[in-house]
Amino acid sequence: MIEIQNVHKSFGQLEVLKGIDLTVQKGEVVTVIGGSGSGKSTLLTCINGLEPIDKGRILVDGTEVHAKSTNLNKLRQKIGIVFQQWNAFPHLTVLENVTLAPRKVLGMGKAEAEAIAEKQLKHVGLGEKLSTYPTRLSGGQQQRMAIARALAMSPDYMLFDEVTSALDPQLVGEVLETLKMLAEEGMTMICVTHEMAFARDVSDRVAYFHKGIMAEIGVPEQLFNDPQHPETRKFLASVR
Amino acid sequence: MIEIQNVHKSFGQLEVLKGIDLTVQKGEVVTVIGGSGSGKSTLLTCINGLEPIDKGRILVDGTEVHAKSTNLNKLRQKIGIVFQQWNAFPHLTVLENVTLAPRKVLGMGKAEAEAIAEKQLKHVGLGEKLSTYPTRLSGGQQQRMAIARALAMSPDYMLFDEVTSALDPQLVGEVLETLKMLAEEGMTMICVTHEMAFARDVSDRVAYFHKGIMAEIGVPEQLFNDPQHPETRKFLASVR
Amino acid sequence: MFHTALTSADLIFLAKGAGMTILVTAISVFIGTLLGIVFGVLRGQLGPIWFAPVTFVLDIFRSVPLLIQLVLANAFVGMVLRLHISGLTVACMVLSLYTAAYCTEIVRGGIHAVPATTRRAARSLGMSWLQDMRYIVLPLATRIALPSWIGLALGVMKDSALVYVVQVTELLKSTQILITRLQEPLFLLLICGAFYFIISFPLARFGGYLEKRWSND
Amino acid sequence: MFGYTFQWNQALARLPKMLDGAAVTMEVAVLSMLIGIALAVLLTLLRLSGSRPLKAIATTWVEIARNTPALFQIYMAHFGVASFGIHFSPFTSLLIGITFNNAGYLAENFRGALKAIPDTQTRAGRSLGMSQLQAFRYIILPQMLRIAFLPMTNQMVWAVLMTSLGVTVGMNTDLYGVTQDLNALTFRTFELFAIAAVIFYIITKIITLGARLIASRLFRY
Amino acid sequence: DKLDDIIASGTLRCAVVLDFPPMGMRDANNEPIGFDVDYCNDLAKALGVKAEIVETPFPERIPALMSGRVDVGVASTSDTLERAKTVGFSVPYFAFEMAVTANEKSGIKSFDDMKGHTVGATAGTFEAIALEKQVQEWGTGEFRPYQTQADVFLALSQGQIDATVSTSTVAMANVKTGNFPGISVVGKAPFDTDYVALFTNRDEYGLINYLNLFVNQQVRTGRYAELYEKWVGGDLPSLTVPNAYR
Ligand SMILES: Nc1ncnc2c1ncn2[C@@H]1O[C@H](COP(=O)(O)OP(=O)(O)OP(=O)(O)O)[C@@H](O)[C@H]1O
Ligand SMILES: Nc1ncnc2c1ncn2[C@@H]1O[C@H](COP(=O)(O)OP(=O)(O)OP(=O)(O)O)[C@@H](O)[C@H]1O
Ligand SMILES: [Mg+2]
Ligand SMILES: [Mg+2]
Repeated sequence: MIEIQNVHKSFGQLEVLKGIDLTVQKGEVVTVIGGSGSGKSTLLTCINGLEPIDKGRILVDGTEVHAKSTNLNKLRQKIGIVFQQWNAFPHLTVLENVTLAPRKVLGMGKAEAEAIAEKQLKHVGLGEKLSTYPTRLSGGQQQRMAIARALAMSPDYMLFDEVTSALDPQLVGEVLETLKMLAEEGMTMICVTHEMAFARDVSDRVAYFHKGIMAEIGVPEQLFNDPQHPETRKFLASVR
Repeated sequence: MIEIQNVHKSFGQLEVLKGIDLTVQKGEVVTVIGGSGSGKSTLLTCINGLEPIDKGRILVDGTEVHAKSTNLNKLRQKIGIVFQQWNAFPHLTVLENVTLAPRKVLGMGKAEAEAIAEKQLKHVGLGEKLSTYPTRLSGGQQQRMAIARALAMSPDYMLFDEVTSALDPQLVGEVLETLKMLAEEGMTMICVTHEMAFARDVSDRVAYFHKGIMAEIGVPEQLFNDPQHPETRKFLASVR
Repeated sequence: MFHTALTSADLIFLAKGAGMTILVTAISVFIGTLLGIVFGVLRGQLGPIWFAPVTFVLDIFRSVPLLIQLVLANAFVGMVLRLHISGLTVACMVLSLYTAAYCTEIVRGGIHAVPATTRRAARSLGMSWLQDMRYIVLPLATRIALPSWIGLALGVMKDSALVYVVQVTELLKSTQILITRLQEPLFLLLICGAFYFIISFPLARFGGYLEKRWSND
Repeated sequence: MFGYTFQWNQALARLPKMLDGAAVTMEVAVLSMLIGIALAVLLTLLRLSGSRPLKAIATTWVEIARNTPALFQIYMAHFGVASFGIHFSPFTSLLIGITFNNAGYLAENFRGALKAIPDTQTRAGRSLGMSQLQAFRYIILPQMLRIAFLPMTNQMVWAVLMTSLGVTVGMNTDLYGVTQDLNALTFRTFELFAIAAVIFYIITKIITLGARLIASRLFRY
Repeated sequence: DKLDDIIASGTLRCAVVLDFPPMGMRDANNEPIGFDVDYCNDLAKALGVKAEIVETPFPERIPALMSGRVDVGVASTSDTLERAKTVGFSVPYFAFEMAVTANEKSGIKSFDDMKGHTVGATAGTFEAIALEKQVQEWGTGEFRPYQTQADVFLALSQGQIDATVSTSTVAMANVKTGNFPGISVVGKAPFDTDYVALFTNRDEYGLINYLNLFVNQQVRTGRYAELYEKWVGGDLPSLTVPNAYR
């Protein structure tokens, strides 16, 4: 369970998160939508402790992320995250990209790590590309590799930050399919996305962010068909 | 008058122009359309002597372009050319870009050159940008500057090589408008373009190039509505 | 803080050495840069194949220790050609060619970085090759090449410390001579090092600044 | 043609000795590169660290190495530090001098290379649970070394050339030192140094060609 | 030939090393003085021409001659057979005894005490070549050649090397300057006497012949002894080798 309680966060003068409250249950899929700069990415990076927060607290399975005593490296092993920019490690093959963390962080042996990596890569449809370098992959394949890389750590939660935004339109589908599959398998996920159809299909709940505030949250049917907040209405009108 | 007679041209093994014949009368606007690699750009660079030719000849107002005795620098003063890639001189302001050639090539005084340059820049709608550096201009503005730069030499002929291909869609219009204006003022022009609407509107004649051959030439109505050559038909079908 | 036997006459002696360092550097960088420009432009005109012999010779100046170049040049001029040439001249000749070898690459890179399409545009406005070079290539290539050129000039200044082998008393040699007399090696070496540093550091920083500024726009 | 009779066989007879010298030269150059790279990585880390004094130390090192003559650095390593009663043999002094120089220049190259690596790379590593050091070691460092490979090759060539400065601190077993000794014996200055020049030239060519080979093997992405 | 050329030109240009006291050095007014300088002046006087002293560091001596910048070397040059393949030597005009100078901390009291220590000398000199060979024979210790005599004494006073072998004249002169604290001359080195000769181009027999006679005359007339007393002092070394022609 991820519990976000009254989280505030500023970059210098700019207040990016202005008191966010959100609880994500095990097995739940929450999508976050909202305008550019509304703080969606920032929230994700706060959840896995890549960014410190100013006020409030975030608990992951009861562990406070930003407590001094928390071993962040350990915590992050159970929170996978995939970013908008493809973050393939270009100097490693696809297989090595995926085995690196299991081997160096979890201390797994080579054979075991490769077995897991191959399984995850097959899972996302990259079983044929094991010894290819990422620069040879399409953007969509790189994103799927990044997903496999996160899954190889057997995380309990997955955070996705606009994983399709930087992709050519014809590559978006293959990545969304992968996310859908994960959701169906019961992974707990927070997805920031601009793909409304995907949000509607896959999510248990959809949250709308506006200027650092979670303006509205609800099941997809309600939020998309009967938005309460005027900003939500405006936003949905603009993206349709 | 530009007379192109049986021009052949190869790059190494590759024969790019395989005997082109074309005469462009004073005041005429000829557009050249055709698939990628068909030799359109090559023909233009042969006309102003930037590329040597292998066989045949090109006469501009009776002067043979590729004769040894021809002073190419002098000849080029009466043939303006604008390329697909924006070729602004990045170290000079817009005004300096336009005055450079009149001053250094024609030996014009500073005041005179600037008067002409300002006139031409206003003409293409850049009257406000005189002391801006080209890197601050949009692609469309850069192309219009390139046109003004060529016009400042008071050329008798203008060659345009896909001047809108590298532009964002919303910038294409402003550049085509400028070309149209020039055509209406009676400038003799050869335009290579992929903009069929423009070709239809502005040209006196349209030529279709296919693999180094001028497969067909005719007035726009005829060529677009009743193409004779099977390749022309195919090409037109593909671009519509 | 220091008690030193260093006299004002010694300081003048050091200053003379520093002057010699600067003189040798200035002459060599000047001639070497001119040569480098000529070679760099020629290479662009002739193409890598026809220029290969010159490339080969210049490469030697980058592949053999400067110390050996100086000794060899001195021996060649003196013993083989039997010319009466001062050590300063030999030093400047060698360092000039040494500079030229590196400068040629810098000039070539600078010219190469000017897009062919931009040069085409200039030529099609009726500009001659020379005008294209003068008004388009020179200013654009200079922006690209200047930071590396500053680095090269400073490199030559530092390497000029080796010309002592052909009996040119430059800064480091002057320092060594004073060390012999005064027996204060650390103090004197620090003065000497500070001198190089004071000239080199700000210029190197300036080069870095130019590089940053010009790569931004 | 010249008023000088070349006696190449005289000089060539000494070739084996010079080749021994070349081996020592290579030894110094390779050692100075290996240690230099390690130190340069360390300097780079120090410069990345938040700590001001550590940053200052690293920056000072880099700037002194880059802004004073290598000869000065080597002379300092022998006669300069001896003022503190620290004595290094000529070999050690030369090695220290060149290593100091290498580390400074390489650290600067590494810094440039780091700029070319997006910081999302570190982020990606950290979010997989890697520590800062692990992210640097397994993700940043290999990419940095690749980008800096060409400058590293150049530095290796310079390291070889710099060994010739060892004579100023009493080194006489390297190629230049051996050549100078032989010259004192025979006075065949031109022939001996010409041969030394050829050996140096060959060494540098082997290095650049070898580097190209290694690069094509190592960097397949 | 060259002899005629010198007489005709009215000047004799001598290569002299000026950082090698007391053979060649500069006085307070930067004027060259020393044994070699006087010797060159004498030679010029004998030829009836003006002397011109050309400062020439050790490694420059041969190139200076070859390039015609000087006519004769009066530069304390050891007359080795190797070198004689390149230049023509006269009979010896001076002979050096070799002395050991040691850093007092090293405890070296004689030549043999140097065994196992780090020792040095000026690169390329007679004594450097001989000392390096000796160190190799001993099989322990280390030999370091430095670029100049000055560096050798600097290294010696810093304790980087424990002892050096140099010509006794140089050793005395350097210790006397007081520039190098903590060093002293501790004894002789049992090397062959270092005979040094005048040199000129190998094929200038006429000039070499003249130089031989001149050296002989310097000894005969007592001028050699006079100069020795003036610049060095002490026992006058013999310039002849028993049972040998030259
Ligand atoms: N490291 C940072 N330093 C300073 N400002 C930052 C930083 N990261 C983000 N910001 C600012 O915080 C605000 C929120 O950024 P964030 O990336 O969270 O928005 P977002 O909702 O993800 O937008 P988008 O849909 O464009 O990705 C923006 O104004 C951004 O400029
Ligand atoms: N400088 C050159 N050297 C070698 N080949 C060239 C050169 N310039 C053009 N070509 C080749 O000549 C052929 C014709 O090129 P050209 O640029 O004239 O075609 P085009 O009709 O303008 O095509 P596009 O619509 O893509 O601009 C192409 O195959 C091209 O690769
Ligand atoms: Mg975002
Ligand atoms: Mg084209």
